[in-house]
Amino acid sequence: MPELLRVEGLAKHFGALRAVDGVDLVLPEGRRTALIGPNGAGKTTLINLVTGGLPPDAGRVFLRGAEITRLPVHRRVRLGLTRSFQIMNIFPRATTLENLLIPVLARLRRTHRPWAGLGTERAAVAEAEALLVELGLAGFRDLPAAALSHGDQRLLELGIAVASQPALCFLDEPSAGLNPIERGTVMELIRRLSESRRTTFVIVEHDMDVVFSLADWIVVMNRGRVLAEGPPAEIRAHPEVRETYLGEELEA
Amino acid sequence: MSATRLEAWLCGAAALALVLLPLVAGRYPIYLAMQILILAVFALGFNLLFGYTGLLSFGQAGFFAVGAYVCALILLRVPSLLLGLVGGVAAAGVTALVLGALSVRHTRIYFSMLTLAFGMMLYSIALRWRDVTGGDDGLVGIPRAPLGPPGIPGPSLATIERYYYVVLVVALVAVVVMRRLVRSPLGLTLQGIRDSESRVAFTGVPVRVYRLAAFTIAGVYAGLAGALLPALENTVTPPIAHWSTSADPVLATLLGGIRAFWGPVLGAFLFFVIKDIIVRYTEYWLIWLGAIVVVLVLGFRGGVGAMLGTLLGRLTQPASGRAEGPR
Amino acid sequence: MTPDQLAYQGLVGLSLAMYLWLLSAGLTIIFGVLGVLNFAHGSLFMLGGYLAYTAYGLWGWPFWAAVALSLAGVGLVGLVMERGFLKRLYGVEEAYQLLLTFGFILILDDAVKIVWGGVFKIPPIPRFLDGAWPLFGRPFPVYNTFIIAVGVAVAAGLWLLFEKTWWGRMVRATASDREMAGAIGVRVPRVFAGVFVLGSMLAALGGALGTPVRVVAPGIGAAMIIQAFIITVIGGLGNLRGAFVGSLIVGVLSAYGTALFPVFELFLIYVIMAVVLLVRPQGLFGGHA
Amino acid sequence: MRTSSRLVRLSLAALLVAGLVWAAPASAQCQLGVPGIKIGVQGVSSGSHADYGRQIMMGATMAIEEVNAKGGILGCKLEMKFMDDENKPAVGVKNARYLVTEWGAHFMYGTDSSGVAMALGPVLQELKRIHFFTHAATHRLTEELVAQKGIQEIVRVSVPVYQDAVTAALIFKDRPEIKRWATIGADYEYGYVTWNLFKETLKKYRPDAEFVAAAWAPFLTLDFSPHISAVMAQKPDAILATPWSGEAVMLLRQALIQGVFDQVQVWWQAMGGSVDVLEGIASEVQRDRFKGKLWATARGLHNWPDTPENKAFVERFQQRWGRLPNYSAETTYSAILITKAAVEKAQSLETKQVIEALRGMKIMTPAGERVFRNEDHQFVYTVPAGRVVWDAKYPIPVLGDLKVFQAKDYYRHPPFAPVAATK
Repeated sequence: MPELLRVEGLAKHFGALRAVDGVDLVLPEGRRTALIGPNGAGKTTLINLVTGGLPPDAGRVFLRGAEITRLPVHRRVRLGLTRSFQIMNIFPRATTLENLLIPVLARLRRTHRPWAGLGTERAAVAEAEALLVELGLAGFRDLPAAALSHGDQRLLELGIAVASQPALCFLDEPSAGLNPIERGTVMELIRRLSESRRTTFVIVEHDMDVVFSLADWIVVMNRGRVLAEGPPAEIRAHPEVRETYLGEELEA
Repeated sequence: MSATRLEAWLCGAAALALVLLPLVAGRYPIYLAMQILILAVFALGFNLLFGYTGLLSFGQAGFFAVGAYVCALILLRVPSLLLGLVGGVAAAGVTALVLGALSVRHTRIYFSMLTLAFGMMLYSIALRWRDVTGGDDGLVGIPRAPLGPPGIPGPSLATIERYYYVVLVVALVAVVVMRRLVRSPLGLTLQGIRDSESRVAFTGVPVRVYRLAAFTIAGVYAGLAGALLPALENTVTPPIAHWSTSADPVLATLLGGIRAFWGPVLGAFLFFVIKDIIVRYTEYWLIWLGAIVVVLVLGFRGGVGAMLGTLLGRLTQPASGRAEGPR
Repeated sequence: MTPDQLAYQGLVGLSLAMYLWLLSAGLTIIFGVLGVLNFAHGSLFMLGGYLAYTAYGLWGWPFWAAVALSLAGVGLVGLVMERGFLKRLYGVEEAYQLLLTFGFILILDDAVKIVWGGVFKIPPIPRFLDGAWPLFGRPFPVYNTFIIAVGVAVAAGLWLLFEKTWWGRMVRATASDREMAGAIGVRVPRVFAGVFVLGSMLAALGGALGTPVRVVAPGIGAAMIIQAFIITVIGGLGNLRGAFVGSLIVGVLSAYGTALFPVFELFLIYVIMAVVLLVRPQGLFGGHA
Repeated sequence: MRTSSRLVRLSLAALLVAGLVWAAPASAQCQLGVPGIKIGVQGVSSGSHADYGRQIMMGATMAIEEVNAKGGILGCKLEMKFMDDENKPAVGVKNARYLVTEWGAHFMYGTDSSGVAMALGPVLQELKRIHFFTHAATHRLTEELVAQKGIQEIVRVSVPVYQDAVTAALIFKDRPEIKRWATIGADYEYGYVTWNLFKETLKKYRPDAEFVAAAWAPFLTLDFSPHISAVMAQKPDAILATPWSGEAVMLLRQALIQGVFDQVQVWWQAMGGSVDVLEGIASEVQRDRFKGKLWATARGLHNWPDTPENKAFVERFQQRWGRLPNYSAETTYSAILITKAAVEKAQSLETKQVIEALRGMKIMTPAGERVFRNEDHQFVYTVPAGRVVWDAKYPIPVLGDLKVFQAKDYYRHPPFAPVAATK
């Protein structure tokens, strides 16, 4: 599998706290990866560093071999790198369709057009509508996103992320605050999307069952470092991982 | 009848009424109508920035003044309103572009303070650069020059009624353009930025550039409104650059409704009507305006526009009852 | 200008700065704790002036008593503003808080017109503050000296209040983290009210002490508030120490400006404000409130 | 039953009212074919200069009451509307438009600030109405806008800046010990032209005079201390100050406590003779804090000229308002008397005819005989300047030790050589 993302010695300190402390990582294309670790392990910070939300103190980031360490967020997105957020991040006042229209238009480089009415953006609208169907939200096309249920909003956010048709997409706890059933739907959707599209997903998730069923590669972080990585079985067996992290999970 | 149809009818009626106004109304109502139209243009631009992009600027008067002063300086030399308008708008646009590039580095209160500083900077220039701006006494005796470009005078605008139609046409065009703009991909994206900057950034949009675009357009609208002023008042003075002038579009928009496209226009109308009506009964009209502001901020942040919007919604199908959130 | 003259002009600037300090101190405290930028703060300054004028100039109260009355009166107005209105807007976009307080400017400006009329008011100078004493070879007003003293005293007082008293610590806790403060048992609403009243009183003090040498008239509040904004921005929004230094900068600068570069004085002050916002948005003393 | 009877009573009342309304116009036999002559008045009536507007309004009201009591003008009653121009040109222009095009004013009066006047002048041509300026003092209003640009609708009843500038020079040219002059100036038209005209005139008589410092204060200045200390740093012998009304009071207070009156020989306070300033500094004058060094001008004085007209005017004014009249009250009062004379002569309200009727007019007013100068529509009359003194006869200080120059000696005369209107 060709290399998609390469991270070399990435580090970020907040005062004394070493949130991310020299992480090296290689993500090949098409491998569904789960990023796990206890709270404060540095998962979200790592995502921020890679996707451009935060400038790193040290280290370099490459996407398909090209360095993107200092690129602004929107440039990285255009190279095929995007993310979703742990805290719900959608456009509450816009309609469900418009929520997807923004990323689609952005991908088509049409967001700057000041004159044409949205109705005339047929290609974009069609694509967004198709995605709505894929998300199972077609029924709410013209409702303000705020009116959707929490679970549907999660689906919508997922939709916004994939609407930019990224090569690599980080999903930061995509099922946060959902009940088991809703969680199931979200994970199912992720599985479907990753099969129907050429998008490689990296998922931060706490529910181990989900992780082990969904991911074909697992990266374990602790105290800002990569503790271990490998296929689920390997990780399950990994002694350090067991004691520092999985231990209590399994007992629980 | 759908909400949009109804809206279209209302707009048509309003436009027609404005066209016919000079036939029925005296010179003062016409003068007042021009003031309203000018403020409406001013406020429309402001609301693109505040209502649609989420940036509260307290420096718009600066661009309003640039438009007014440059237009006035041109009219005092070249008898061509067209040139004056174009010059004023261009100058305001460039100023907004430059100051905007700096301002959009911040959001929220810091943005407000920064725009306040820039606006007052322009004010202090108007006040102190006497050789050009006339200082505290301003520029006076500005002629209401003929419309046409220099050389080809075109229709005379000596009478206020004629100039009224110039202002009306400009204002209508400005409204139509803004209407299209907010419903375009750009408009949608700006609203996205207002609601979630990070989300928009992660769809691959350079947020700051788009903020700058909104800021510049708002500046152009302010400049356009300002450029219409000299030929109406025959005088341009520093107070129009002062921050308290920046408050006019804020108040108008607040009155009419920040969340509704027609808010600024409606608000401009209300602003002057309230002022003019109250002034007839008491010299203390500010206290009333202030009270209205307090009530609106506490009770009806949607402004009168939202009230009407919901009303429209009731009149028509529920699906169109989405008055909240500019569309 | 000779060194003496420069020093003298600087001293004059210092007295200007102290009025600004009294005005911006309150503004800063309120922003630091409530996160509200009170547009109407200058109008409270004006109201303080009117109340002092009424008690001292019209009813012939002793100057001190008049000042005390104006503090009490304006404090009360502040209480009403915060408890009655502002508190309903916590949690809403700050834009609306700005707009609300802007509404107060309009109301107060007309209210004083209705009560005191449009004509400026100026009571006689209290005898014990009249006259001058030699400084740098020229007579320097006792009054300006007095204002400088008051300003410094207030600065010291506030420092003690926030560093040394229990209430001060409570306020600082609230400023740094509302929820946390509430969690450890601070009555946040009370702190908010108290801080707003304190801030209003500081504004009133400036206005009241100003009346005998500066007129009080409708609109002076709106005229002064922007200077207060400049100062709070230069010093860092919510930063008291910064506000003090900011006042000194603006006051002294405008004094020298008047004497040496009158044309650029005003412009320069706004340039400084903008530059600080761009280069150090947290203010010259930014970081901690 | 009851309701019906109430209906009857109501309708009767309505009829009665209707009858009155219908009868009203018939009762006044106005020979000019209008229900009444509308007098639009503007002045600043808010902020530090607000007393001027009030006094303008008082003067106008009193004149109108008196004229109406004597049957109005050619049987036409006068009615007034007063508006606050806030000293802002834009507001002044807006007011004028409202007064003429909406309210229907036949004549306009007042205006304090030179800035407002210069903005208003050109608009008058479009409005086709005469505006009697009763305070604004820049010479450019009459010299440029009337004499050169030919705007006929401008008429000035009050003394222009000549008095503040030229009389000062004429008085102090004879004080050889006063060489070094400085100004604390109003940072706008009025302040500049006063200072420039003063320098120009004094130089003619006193080549040795030096002008050592100038500090300029815009409207809404609250603290003049830096301006005062800035000019005092240059050790002037005398100071010419042009901030007026409330700002003059502030300025003088702040100059006092900076000990200025121990250092200078003369403080020339333009328009310091207006009653609001005199009231504001009364206690200081009474205690002679100014050491007799404070000189001032006014556009008219309640204690000069010693004529029956002036005495009667001041008396009636005090009865009516319980205050001494300021000159802005006198000039506005006289402007309305002038209007009466002109309209009666023209037998018309037409702007053109009324202006025609003003030509060559000589008329007795409280401030003395005013003569209309055709070239620049400036009424010429004599007002002395003087020293601010305490006179037990009056509740407030007055101008005493009066220096009377005939108007012709301190007015500028056409053709006018331009005076710079910049710093």
